[in-house]
Amino acid sequence: MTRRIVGTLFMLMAVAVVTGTTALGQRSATPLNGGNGTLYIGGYPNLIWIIDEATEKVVGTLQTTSGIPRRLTLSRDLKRFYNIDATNEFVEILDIASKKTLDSFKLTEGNRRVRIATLEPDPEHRYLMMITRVSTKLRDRVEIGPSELQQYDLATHRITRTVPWPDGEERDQANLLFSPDGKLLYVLGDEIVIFETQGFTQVDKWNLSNVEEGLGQVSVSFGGFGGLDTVNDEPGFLTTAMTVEDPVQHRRMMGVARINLVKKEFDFYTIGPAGGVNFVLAPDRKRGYGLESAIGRYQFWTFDLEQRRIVSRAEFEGRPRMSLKTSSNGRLLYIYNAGNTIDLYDAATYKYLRTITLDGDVTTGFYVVPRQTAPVKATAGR
Amino acid sequence: MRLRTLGRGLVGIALLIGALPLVAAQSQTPAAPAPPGTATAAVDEGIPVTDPDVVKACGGCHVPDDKRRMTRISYRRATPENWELTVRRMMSLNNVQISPEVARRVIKSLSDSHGLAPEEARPIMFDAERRLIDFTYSGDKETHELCSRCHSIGRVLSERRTKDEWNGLIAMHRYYYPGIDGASGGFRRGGPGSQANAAGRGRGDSTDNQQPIDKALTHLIGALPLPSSEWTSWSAAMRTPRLAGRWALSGYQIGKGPVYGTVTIADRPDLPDSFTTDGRFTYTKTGQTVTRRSRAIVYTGFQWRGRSADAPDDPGTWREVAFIERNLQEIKGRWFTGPHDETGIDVTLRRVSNDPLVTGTDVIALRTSAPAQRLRIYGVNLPERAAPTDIDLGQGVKVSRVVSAAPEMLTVEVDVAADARVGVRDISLGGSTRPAALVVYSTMDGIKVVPQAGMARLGGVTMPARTEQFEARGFSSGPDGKPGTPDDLDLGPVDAQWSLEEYTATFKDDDVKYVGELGPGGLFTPNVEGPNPNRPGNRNNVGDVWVVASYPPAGANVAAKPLRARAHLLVTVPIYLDWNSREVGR
Amino acid sequence: MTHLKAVNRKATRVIESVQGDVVGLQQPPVQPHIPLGCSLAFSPGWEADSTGGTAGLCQPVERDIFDCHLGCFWPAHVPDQLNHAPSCTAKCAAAQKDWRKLDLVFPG
Amino acid sequence: MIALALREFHQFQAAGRQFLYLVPSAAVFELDAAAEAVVRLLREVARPEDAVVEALADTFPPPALKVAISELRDVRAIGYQHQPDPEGPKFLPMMPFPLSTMVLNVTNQCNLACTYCYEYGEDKIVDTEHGKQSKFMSEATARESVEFLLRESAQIAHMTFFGGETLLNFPVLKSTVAYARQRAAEVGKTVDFSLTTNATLLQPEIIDFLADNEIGVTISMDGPRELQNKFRVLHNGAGSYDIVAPKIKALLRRHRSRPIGARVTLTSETLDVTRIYRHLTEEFGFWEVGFAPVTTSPNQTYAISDGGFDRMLEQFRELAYEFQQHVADNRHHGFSNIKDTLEEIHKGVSKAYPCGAGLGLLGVSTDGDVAVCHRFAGSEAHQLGTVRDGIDRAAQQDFLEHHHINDKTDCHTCWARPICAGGCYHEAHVRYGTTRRPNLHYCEWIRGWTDTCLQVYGELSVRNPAFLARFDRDEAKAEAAL
Repeated sequence: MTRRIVGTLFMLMAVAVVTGTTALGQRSATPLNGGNGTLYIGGYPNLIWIIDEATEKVVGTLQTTSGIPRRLTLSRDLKRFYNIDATNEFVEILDIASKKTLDSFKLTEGNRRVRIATLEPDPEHRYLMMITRVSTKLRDRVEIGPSELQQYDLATHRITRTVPWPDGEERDQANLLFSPDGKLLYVLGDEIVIFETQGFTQVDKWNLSNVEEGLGQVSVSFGGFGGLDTVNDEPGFLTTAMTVEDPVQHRRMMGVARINLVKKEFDFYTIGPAGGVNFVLAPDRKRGYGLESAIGRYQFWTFDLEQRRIVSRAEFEGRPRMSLKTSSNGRLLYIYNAGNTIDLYDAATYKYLRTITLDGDVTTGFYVVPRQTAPVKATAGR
Repeated sequence: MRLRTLGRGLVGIALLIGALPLVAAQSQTPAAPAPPGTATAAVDEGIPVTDPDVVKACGGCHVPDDKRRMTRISYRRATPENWELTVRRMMSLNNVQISPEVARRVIKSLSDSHGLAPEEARPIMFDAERRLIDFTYSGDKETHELCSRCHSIGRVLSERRTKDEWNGLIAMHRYYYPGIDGASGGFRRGGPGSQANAAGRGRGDSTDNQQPIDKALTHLIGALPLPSSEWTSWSAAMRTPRLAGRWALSGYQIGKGPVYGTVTIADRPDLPDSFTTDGRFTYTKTGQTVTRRSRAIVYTGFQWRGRSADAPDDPGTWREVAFIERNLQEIKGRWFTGPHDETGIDVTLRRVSNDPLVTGTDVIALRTSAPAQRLRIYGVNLPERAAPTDIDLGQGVKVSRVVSAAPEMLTVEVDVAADARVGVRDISLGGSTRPAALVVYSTMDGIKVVPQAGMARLGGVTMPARTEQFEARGFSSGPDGKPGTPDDLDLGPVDAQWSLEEYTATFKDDDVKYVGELGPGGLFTPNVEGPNPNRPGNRNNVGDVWVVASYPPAGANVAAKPLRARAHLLVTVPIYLDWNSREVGR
Repeated sequence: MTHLKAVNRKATRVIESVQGDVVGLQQPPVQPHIPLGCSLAFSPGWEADSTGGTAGLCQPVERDIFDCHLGCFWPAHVPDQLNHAPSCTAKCAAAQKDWRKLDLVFPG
Repeated sequence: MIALALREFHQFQAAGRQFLYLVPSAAVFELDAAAEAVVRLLREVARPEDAVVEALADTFPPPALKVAISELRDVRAIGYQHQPDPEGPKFLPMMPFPLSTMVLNVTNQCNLACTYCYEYGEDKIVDTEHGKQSKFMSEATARESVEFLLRESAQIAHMTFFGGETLLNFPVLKSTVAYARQRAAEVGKTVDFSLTTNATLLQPEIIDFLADNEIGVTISMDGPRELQNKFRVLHNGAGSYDIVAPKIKALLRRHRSRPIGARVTLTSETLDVTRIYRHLTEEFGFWEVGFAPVTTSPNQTYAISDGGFDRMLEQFRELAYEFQQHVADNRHHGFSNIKDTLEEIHKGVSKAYPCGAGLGLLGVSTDGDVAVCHRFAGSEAHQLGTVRDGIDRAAQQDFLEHHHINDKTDCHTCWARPICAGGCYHEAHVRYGTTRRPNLHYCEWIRGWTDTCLQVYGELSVRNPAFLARFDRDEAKAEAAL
């Protein structure tokens, strides 16, 4: 499970059409709110809170039967949560609309404990790609197995394939993403390795670290606390922060990269010296927001992705261990992680507005799912 | 990493290891039905286990081979404390049912047959003595940083293992704490392309792509192997030390000054290698006399572990950890108490015959050109009718009058000449000499605060608080007149005024208001734990502050600027686990 | 240096100077000497943060009890849910409110 | 990817292993198989890192190759093509630079008339016959020189008596030694003494004086009788061997307090290094023997021609090999040329100037003029002040400015420059009329000889490293005394 890693970034990918933004001119008397989406966040002891964004009230919960939720993965069609529990052994599939557990399984049996680091459902919910590791408890010792990339068939509840790691380099952790049509699987990292999803043979490898001569070493990071979240971005696209180290002066610079996975295009620009900024794409995809945490100094950033520049940066009264998400209408910034509070800030002025308090501590990532007006393009799965 | 964090006991509650069924161990339900033969081929350097109790208690899973070498156990040597940790884990996580008595016998037996040699144990005595010191393992920087992320490096240095055993230890870590591979432990870098190592990667591809834990493993296999010449020779020489008899005690407790007295050690018939002690010692500063009786067990022939014997004024709270020198003439270590073992006396016991033995003095600094300075000399069998000339303090220092003389203490007045040479002095009386007992100085050039890096833990609501005792000590720059050089002289404790100052780690630091109080005697008592509603962001009362001592030099006029010194104090969060070793020495 | 062996004195000095600045390049900024914290993974640490102070610790620490308890981030400081104390936080859903109900655990 | 190319170094083999002598750092590294393969590959053609790894992937594991490449880059043995490391800046020594050795010309007269002598032959710089210079240094000038030395030196000072024939002015030498010792004690410094002589005047009482006062002695001698008598002749042309031989043996028997070395001048007609060495060490018992080709303009018959240099190099190599075998078995060998170069290699000396002349070493003429070194004593063009008025700092600065290795562009491509740095100023002056030119006439010889020394160094680093470690101890002792 990805442990909270300061300075990572994650992205929202919108499948549905962007919800209508409130008319710009009209200064609504009602207090600024985040839009009409729904907020989901998992916590102690075994539930996922459902919060209505407009009223900021908990309107319901999803109960997990397999213990404390730990790593929540929202399917790309925004219909299901795939949850891994705190022991990393149980997977549970919850249908959001009906709030019911569709399926759950674990691979551990007897003294052979199988821990699942991360998983990604295929768009048709037929199977899961998982990174697992077996630890066996023998009579007087334990044996730790290698980390493996495995395909788990949801119908037969069996591991159907183990995919050898690209160029033999074992990875404990990687962000997995299917292409919108489900024909390709991307293993994201500084090198994006691409598998076709029939025989899972490696069809391509796209080394991002030398994208352009003279640019030098590029490193991009995907997914943050709680897994890769691409709700706000176009399908097949990833907008993420990157750092670059030029080969001549070895200076490290920060920039924004828009990656077209399907056409393997890497459109990027640098905007300043490298810093620990945790980048988030706004739903309108014209803006991005950043959160920089240093000891005793916390800053909000706003990026203008069209003019390719930083709109503003300002310090605010933050605290250690914060993570950032934008509201579905892009007007609010949510600060969550560690504890039972979600703080709301005005995205334009960075002013603190109010706090949503939950009655249990948060243990998973946080999803802001905009209201889905248009029917979902991908066919609904089982 | 740097510190031997310690101190996790809960006062007074001798909570045994859960309500252990007193049923003698019979059928351990082995955790896994794997047949005995599957243990990896035993490397022939294992140490056989000959004690039937151990074989009975542990043989269920650790199957002995034809040379009586039990899997895992025979390929490891460790300190008593580490053996206790392992036995406790076997009982808590591998559902082994043995009675406390059996557990203690197993720990004792394995510490004797699979322990560390004196030379191997001496550098890490601080670990067992629960000392809060600034220790950096110089053997390998990366191993130090990796292992001391969670516990002190002392625990690692208390181990000697074969290659397979080190591997087994690391596998245990990764089995029970899966997060240790990732960000929480940093054992592995997660392979290419994952964030874990993107953040840590320097320029371009990290040329050295060995996992951190593998590098540490290679070091440990090389630096701390199972076979060692020290152990081979010590295991031959080891036997129950003959300690019965009278011992002279001298010690020092920070904040309360020197202690002197005597201790009688007697054999304890009911348990092998065990002793009882009956002692009396006096704090020279206050004259307070303490009587103490304790029970102790000696592990591996030189590791003294004692506990006070539940006397009415001392309900079994003081513990004794000491190192018995091979000549059985001297035992040095630390007696300590307190929820975090923070209150301690550095103790030295010296064997007494019937000749006089000088152990030390109350005041350790004598000023030049100062007549009739009162000095008390402590020891045993001191001559009743000592003449001033019998006491020799070296050039320029003359005993002018013997005020009183008793077998355990002499009170004298000393004249120090103006031209007495500045430096460390020995004291001789009746054929016994105590080297470096005193210091002759001309001026006190400054003061120092000890410890230089203190730590206190919030507590008092549910979690035990950890106080920190500071002390201001005078110093003279010594003959070369330059401070901070080897010839500086420590002039002993001085009564300074104490205050706290903000250690401004960030611009809006306000820790001083919340962390706690620093008493007039230099004792810091931390505030309570838990979120503090009237502190911004519900912060706990944590913080780091300067502890400042200021002391007007003796005899200086009021206007003169006082001597000042400071030390760093970290007031941090409580610790929710008590790793105190409760069985060793019982 | 594993493939090159310094033979004369200048070679040793070259390695020292190289390791000096290469190390500077590769490693994160040299960590300050922290005498006290013995648990210093830096996001944040337990006794002390990466600078040796408390400014970087969770605010308050109770906010993070669950992460340390569940993810075994500080297995030597907080009872871990996987092995030693599965129900240590049973009576403490929101640590910032119910921290008084957390108890000291004696591992093993 | 950017191609990797070789940087500047000299590769050599010794004791079956591969070594690199890096320039200009003067660091010596031993390569393992992987690193050596990388260097061999890049020597053929520059290629990017991946290409190197792929080319060698069948013999070495890729991670090892990557580490080897990175380490080679770190020590600047290889680097990115077209991205040379910047030229080292021209640092002039910090002023005032302490004087460590003063060479005192106590006389410019000589009782021999060696035909190849640079002081009297055609190449002489100063006409000492008819010049205004006094023939013998006076007691007063000698004392002023001592004061000058003690003023300009650091804790330890060396005083070398030179001539003409030094012992012709023995009375001044004797009194100067006593005076210098007493004055040095007063100012809390230590001074030690040495002299060079042709041994003709070594009477017993002089030998006793030299032994009792621990004065280092260097004897100028060319070897067995017929070689010695070829050039080292009296004014009437008679050979000097039979005069000096018994005196040298007497000296060597009596004077035990300091090692005594012989200094041989090699000419085209006396080029027989091993035989000379054998004769001087076994027949006489010299502790050390140093050889130097005669300093002369090319048109002299006795000058060593180009072919001569090759023969000389061959003979030097032979004696060097003998030195190596002796030292490998921990036995003393007196070939001093190689010992001095080994010391410089071991310390990794990277010189900006070929020798200490004009910096740590100065020559003083018979009437107290201070010169760049004793070979220029008395020459106006090379004067750097007088013992009375002290060093002319401007002249010294100018001298150092124009003789720095950075200005000798011919040397910039030569891998031996850290040790040679252009060679002896006097040789250059005699050959090219100016001290600023590098001695291009013996570059091949210098490179050949340095390569030999490096091989011996490599061999000894494997077979007797303790011998090399002694250079560290000597230096530590010297530093400790400062």
